[in-house]
Amino acid sequence: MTAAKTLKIGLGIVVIAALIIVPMNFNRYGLFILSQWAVMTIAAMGLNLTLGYAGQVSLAQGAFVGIGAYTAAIMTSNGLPLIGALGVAIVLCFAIGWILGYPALRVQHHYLAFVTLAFSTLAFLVFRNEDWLTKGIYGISNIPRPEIFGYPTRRPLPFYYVCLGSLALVSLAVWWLIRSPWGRAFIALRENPVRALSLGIDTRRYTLMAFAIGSALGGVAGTLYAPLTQYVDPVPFHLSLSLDLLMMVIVGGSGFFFGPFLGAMIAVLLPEWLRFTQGYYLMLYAIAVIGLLIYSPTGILGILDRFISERRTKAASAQRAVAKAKLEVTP
Amino acid sequence: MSDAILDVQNLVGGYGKMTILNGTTFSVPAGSITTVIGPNGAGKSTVFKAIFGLLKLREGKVTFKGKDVTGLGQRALLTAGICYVPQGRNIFPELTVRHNIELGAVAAGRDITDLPARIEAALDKFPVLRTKAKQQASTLSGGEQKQLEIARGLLLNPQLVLIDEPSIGLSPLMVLQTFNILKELRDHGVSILMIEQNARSALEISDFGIVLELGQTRLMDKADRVLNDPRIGQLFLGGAMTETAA
Amino acid sequence: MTAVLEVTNIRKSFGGIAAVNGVSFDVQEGEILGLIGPNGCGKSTLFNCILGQLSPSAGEVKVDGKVVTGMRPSELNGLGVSRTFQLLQVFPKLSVRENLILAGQEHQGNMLSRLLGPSDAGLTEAANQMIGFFKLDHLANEPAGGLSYGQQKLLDAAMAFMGGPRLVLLDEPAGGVNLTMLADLKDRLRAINQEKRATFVVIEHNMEFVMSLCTRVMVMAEGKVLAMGRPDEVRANPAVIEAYLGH
Amino acid sequence: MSNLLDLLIAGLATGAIYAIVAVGFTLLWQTSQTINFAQGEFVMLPAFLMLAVMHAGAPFWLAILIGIALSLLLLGLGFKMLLVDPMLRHGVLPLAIATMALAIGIKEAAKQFWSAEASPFPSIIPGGDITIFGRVVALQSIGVLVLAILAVLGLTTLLNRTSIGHQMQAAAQNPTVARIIGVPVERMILLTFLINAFLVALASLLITPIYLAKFSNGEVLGQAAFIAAIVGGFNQVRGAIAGGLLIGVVDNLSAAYVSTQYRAAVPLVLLIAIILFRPQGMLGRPEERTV
Amino acid sequence: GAPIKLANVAELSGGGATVGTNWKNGIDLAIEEINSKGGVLGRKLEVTHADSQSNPGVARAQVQKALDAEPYVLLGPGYSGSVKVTAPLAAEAGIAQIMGGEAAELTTAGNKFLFRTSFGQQSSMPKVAKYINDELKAKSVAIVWVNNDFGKGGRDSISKEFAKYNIKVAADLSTEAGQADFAADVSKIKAAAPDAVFVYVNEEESARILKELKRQGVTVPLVGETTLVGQKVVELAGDAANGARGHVGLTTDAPVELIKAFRDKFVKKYNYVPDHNGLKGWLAIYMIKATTEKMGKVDSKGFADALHGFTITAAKEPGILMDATFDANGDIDRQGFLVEIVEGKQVVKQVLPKLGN
Ligand SMILES: Nc1ncnc2c1ncn2[C@@H]1O[C@H](COP(=O)(O)OP(=O)(O)OP(=O)(O)O)[C@@H](O)[C@H]1O
Ligand SMILES: Nc1ncnc2c1ncn2[C@@H]1O[C@H](COP(=O)(O)OP(=O)(O)OP(=O)(O)O)[C@@H](O)[C@H]1O
Ligand SMILES: [Mg+2]
Ligand SMILES: [Mg+2]
Repeated sequence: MTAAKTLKIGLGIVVIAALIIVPMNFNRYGLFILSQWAVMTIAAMGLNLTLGYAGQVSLAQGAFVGIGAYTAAIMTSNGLPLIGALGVAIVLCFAIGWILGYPALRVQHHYLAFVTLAFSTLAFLVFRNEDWLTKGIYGISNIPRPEIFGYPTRRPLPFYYVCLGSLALVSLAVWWLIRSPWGRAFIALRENPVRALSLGIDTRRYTLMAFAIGSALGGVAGTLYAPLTQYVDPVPFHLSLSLDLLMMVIVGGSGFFFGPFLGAMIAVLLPEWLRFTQGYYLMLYAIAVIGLLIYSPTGILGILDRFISERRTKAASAQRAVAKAKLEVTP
Repeated sequence: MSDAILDVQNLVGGYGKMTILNGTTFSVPAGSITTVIGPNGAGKSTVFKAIFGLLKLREGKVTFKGKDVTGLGQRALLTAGICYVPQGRNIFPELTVRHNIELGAVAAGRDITDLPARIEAALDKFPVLRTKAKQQASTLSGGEQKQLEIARGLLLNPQLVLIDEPSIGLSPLMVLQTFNILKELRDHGVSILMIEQNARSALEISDFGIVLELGQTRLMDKADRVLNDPRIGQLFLGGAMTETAA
Repeated sequence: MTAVLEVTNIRKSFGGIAAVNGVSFDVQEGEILGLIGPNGCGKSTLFNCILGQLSPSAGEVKVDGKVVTGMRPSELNGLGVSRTFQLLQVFPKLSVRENLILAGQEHQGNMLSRLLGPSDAGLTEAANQMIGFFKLDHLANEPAGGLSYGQQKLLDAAMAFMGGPRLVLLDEPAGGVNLTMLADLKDRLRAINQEKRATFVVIEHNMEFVMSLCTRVMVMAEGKVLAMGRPDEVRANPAVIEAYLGH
Repeated sequence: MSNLLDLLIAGLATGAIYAIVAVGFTLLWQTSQTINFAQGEFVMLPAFLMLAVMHAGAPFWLAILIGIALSLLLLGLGFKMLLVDPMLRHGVLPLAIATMALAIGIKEAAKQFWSAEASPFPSIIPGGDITIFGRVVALQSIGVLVLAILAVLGLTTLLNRTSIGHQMQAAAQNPTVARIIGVPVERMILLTFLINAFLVALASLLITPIYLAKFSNGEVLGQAAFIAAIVGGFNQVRGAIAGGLLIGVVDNLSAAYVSTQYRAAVPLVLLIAIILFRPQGMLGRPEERTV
Repeated sequence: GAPIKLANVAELSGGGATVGTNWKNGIDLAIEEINSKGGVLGRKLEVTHADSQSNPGVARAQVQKALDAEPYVLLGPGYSGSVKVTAPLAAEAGIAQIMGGEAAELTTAGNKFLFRTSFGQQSSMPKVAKYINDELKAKSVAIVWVNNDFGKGGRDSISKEFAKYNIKVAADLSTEAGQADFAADVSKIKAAAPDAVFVYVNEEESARILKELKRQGVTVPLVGETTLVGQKVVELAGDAANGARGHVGLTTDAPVELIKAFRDKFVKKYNYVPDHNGLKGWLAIYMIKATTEKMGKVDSKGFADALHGFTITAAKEPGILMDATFDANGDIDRQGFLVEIVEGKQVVKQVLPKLGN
């Protein structure tokens, strides 16, 4: 057990160190993609909370990334600091996510998917149609990148560190959340809401919380997305982004803490690796995702989970054998 | 041995890597009611699943009427004359009660010509189902659902009935009635293998008793002998309860 | 003695058919009330109406003198009312221990302190005790979904006690539980009843269990109260024998 | 007023298209509890198969037959064996996601192996218009509506009145128990997907002359049909008709009387109200009792 | 010598797939032809294609990747939004970018490295408005536009022009890309009773709206751009297309021999008739060829300067199809046409000469 733990910690340190050191001599493209991975991971973590842990299907996560991105774009291009935009985005997305949670109290599964899908469409149309605020289809360009402690992040590498640092902070917060009793309550919501309710778990409040927190993380991702691409228009926040994020969560392993990291890796990096196949790359990407799900319908971490539970049942089997041995000597 | 309708030899198997059955062995004499008792988690339900082909066995053999039926599909087992009423809730919630019952005969395909008559007979045995025949099955109470399952299971006139804790959720009157139905079936030559935690009542109507523990047969004997075995009573029949219950 | 639970004239109908048709009774503090009746007579529906899982078509429910009709189950649980269900209701992917911690955690501190406090809400010890009592030790770390029927039933009952309830409504706790274990369960219920002054209402079809455990027994038939009284009285009542017990 | 009637008729015509695609959603849900997000692409593809066969020189009727056969093979048998079998046990989401990926795959394949251009597609229904109550209606629209209604009638009868239908539903609602009582679950699931494949091939045949054969047709169609199925009632095949027609009509009316810019949203917002008011959809059945 | 490396980033999937695929095919066709004749200054051309998925964020990543490989010239993207997000990167790297976007503002921002392959909307819309005013004498017009950056740009530009002529906008109808049902839009047009309808949507939607206009009996003149009167529209809409007219800056139907020859080559290779995006891709390559040959060397840094103010004549470089001049902003100037569909055929009603020569 302790050996496994040290191994885990060691592995964690190696990965973190690699994420910090290796990209130092990446070109701009590589850094951009890695930054995108970090941003998408944050958004997917939010969805993983809502969907993976609390079991509430949402097809609106992309819209929250959009709300965050527009908040950042509008505020920073008017000279306000990004950190302020971050605060506004979190509050805004939290509040809207909370409201969006209300239908979830009445409807579930595909009906909930529909309601959130409708919200996603509505958000897209607002981004596109309300020119006075969002500059409509033309989008907002020349979004500045922030200064962190007086240190400019205009170059790709510093900005990558901004994204990576944000990812680290968000990960810590989410990790704390899901191992707290709240996390257990979210799982209860997913596994058996009726029983949860009878155990005093205020499923209403937890449902709304799951939506609100998940959405707020979408907003955080958005506030990073805007300065990353330095241009925001409605197209990227179409329903397809929500579907992509959903795919990341499921493919990574829904309800696993590290699922979104791997899912975002598959969704962001795999297509890039496959680009050498030219016109076939999206087809191959689709086939890869399908193949993966066929191999492990519970996602990449599902494979690991299978392995772990196999070891656990071996241990349990051993316990039984001991009991049986006792039984044979006592009669 | 020759009068055993079902013979279970040295079953080894479980869930994933976990071994639950450790060489379970017993046989069911033809035309008898045989009751399996044992502590929770002993592997009783698992044995039934193994017999009915729902659990992959690592070792062992199941013989029905002298033929090896290990690992056969459910349809084959049903047509051979075995039926299985599992533990817990096993209905099709969105179909009506009548349609639920009718489905009990699908394994026979078109061979059954008297399906309407059989359904009527089943509804006679469980009158509450008749009054609710057009209702969605999910609206039935817990005990009514169990009755539905039993009625459905018997529709094919099986030769061997595997029935897992039929008494759960049934009122005492319904338990009596169900046991009477089982007795009647036995009197018509049907063999019954039953799991019961309501062990006293079950053993009283049984011919044989089997005690299962940790996936192994601890004892197999005449039902009254099992019932009166003091050690068994202490260990598995809640010895203390007898005094207060009287 | 004060009434912990007062139920007045509860009715519930589904599409015109009354499943519960005007039931009134009360339960005094420290009582163990048995609730029996033929299948489909409305026992579970009555529970669901009392506990806010269903909203009754008419009638009133009071807990400790306070009207709770229309309250949500979680609020009722907050008042110290807990329950079990007739069908298995555990959290299949959580381990046995996690199931128990979950069952107690909402009674520890408030939302914020639960977020910031320890991961187990300080309940590991209590959960382990409960596990020990129900003889589930070797299964403590297994996912609850992999337990046998009887084991899940026990876990389900154990969960109802994690929050230190005042009033517990149990729907067929004995179904599928081994007789030896059942004797233990009965002792445990009695102990909790006496030490913690917890009050029980128990639906059960196992007559030995009901008659030896309960202080009073209520019999329902076709949505109405058929009889109410001491166990021996009820058992001897010809109407009850006719409708429920058989001969 | 006459304007309103025009809009209604046009809305019904479009709605019929959504309805016929939506039937697939409700069918798959009722008989296998799966959601196929590639349903739109499933409708897009058979037309390309038929075009390819025609390109190889076959006459239209032969292309139709081969197209349907290929569709049964690929979208029925292949889909069931490759995707549904491994994932069905794991709940709705993995398969739903896999079908999203499949949608991308089919779309890209159609683009890569055919072209990104829209191609005209011959119609088995004469292309003309007819006049009903003084309104001009395209014959093709009527054909689509008729097929949608027939499909729903046929499937409803199959599912609710025949033993096969009950077996299909049983296999979906509780596969383990279905197996225990002898329902050939595998065969039922296969049948489900074969019926779906047949339906999409027919739908493709009727819709493509109106939409033109284009790789991206599935996106709009699939989404509209998904919404139609939910609004109509996901667990009842007949809900598809109601949902489809309603969406078509509301869409037209809102575009005409509310806002073209928010055209896509107005019906959705209205329909959310329906869903919240009647969570099971217009013609759906409430889900089972929970306690 | 070593091949000259070009990089193309275009909308090969997503909403702009048709645009991007045409553009890509045009590029490939031109390069094949040039290479088969010995290349440019004796060096072969080589191009890498990258898909932007019609998403500006992806476009940015791909352009960054392309620029990291230091290409001679950057080609694409076609969507104005994607151009906007990538143009600063190319400018920063000092590499010329030849793109397909038509939004007016792209070339007004003072970017010295950006070049168009077709008229921007700021130069085509005035011609259409003038025609509507002078020839049709319309006093009120209904505008139907597709709500993306292409449609919105056109609608904004022409609205400005209408204001100048005091033409009233009787109805302003936004439609969706891929929209199938235009009944509501047409009934709104009918209700507004304009003197003419300006239609600015993609080819397929043009065909659908033309059919619906005919079904509902709208008879006023229908005016548009290339996307209303192209051969594709005629093919899809049948006789509903008759009477539609429009300004055509670049069309494979132009009555120019070189263009007809291009079209034949394209159809032979790809089996379909290209739209104007196919032409744009082709022209981009011949712009590179002509400019490089003018410079006499392959000089990435000098390319933009050489192309500014350069007139490429079809006489000297037949690949350019029609004489074209590039101004200091990177805008193109070229002959245009006004055409009308008569019995399923495009008929040129008027030739609009180049502005400056
Ligand atoms: N699906 C499963 N996955 C993993 N383990 C299981 C599963 N089902 C049962 N088990 C384990 O197998 C053992 C035997 O279970 P089984 O259901 O056969 O017991 P049983 O004798 O029928 O008990 P009961 O009287 O409680 O019904 C139990 O310890 C249980 O934990
Ligand atoms: N949702 C529902 N729709 C229609 N009828 C219902 C519904 N729920 C319960 N019923 C009916 O109400 C009656 C009472 O059901 P209930 O579950 O309360 O019975 P019970 O007394 O608990 O029986 P059991 O001992 O079998 O559990 C039954 O006849 C049942 O069919
Ligand atoms: Mg069991
Ligand atoms: Mg009950």
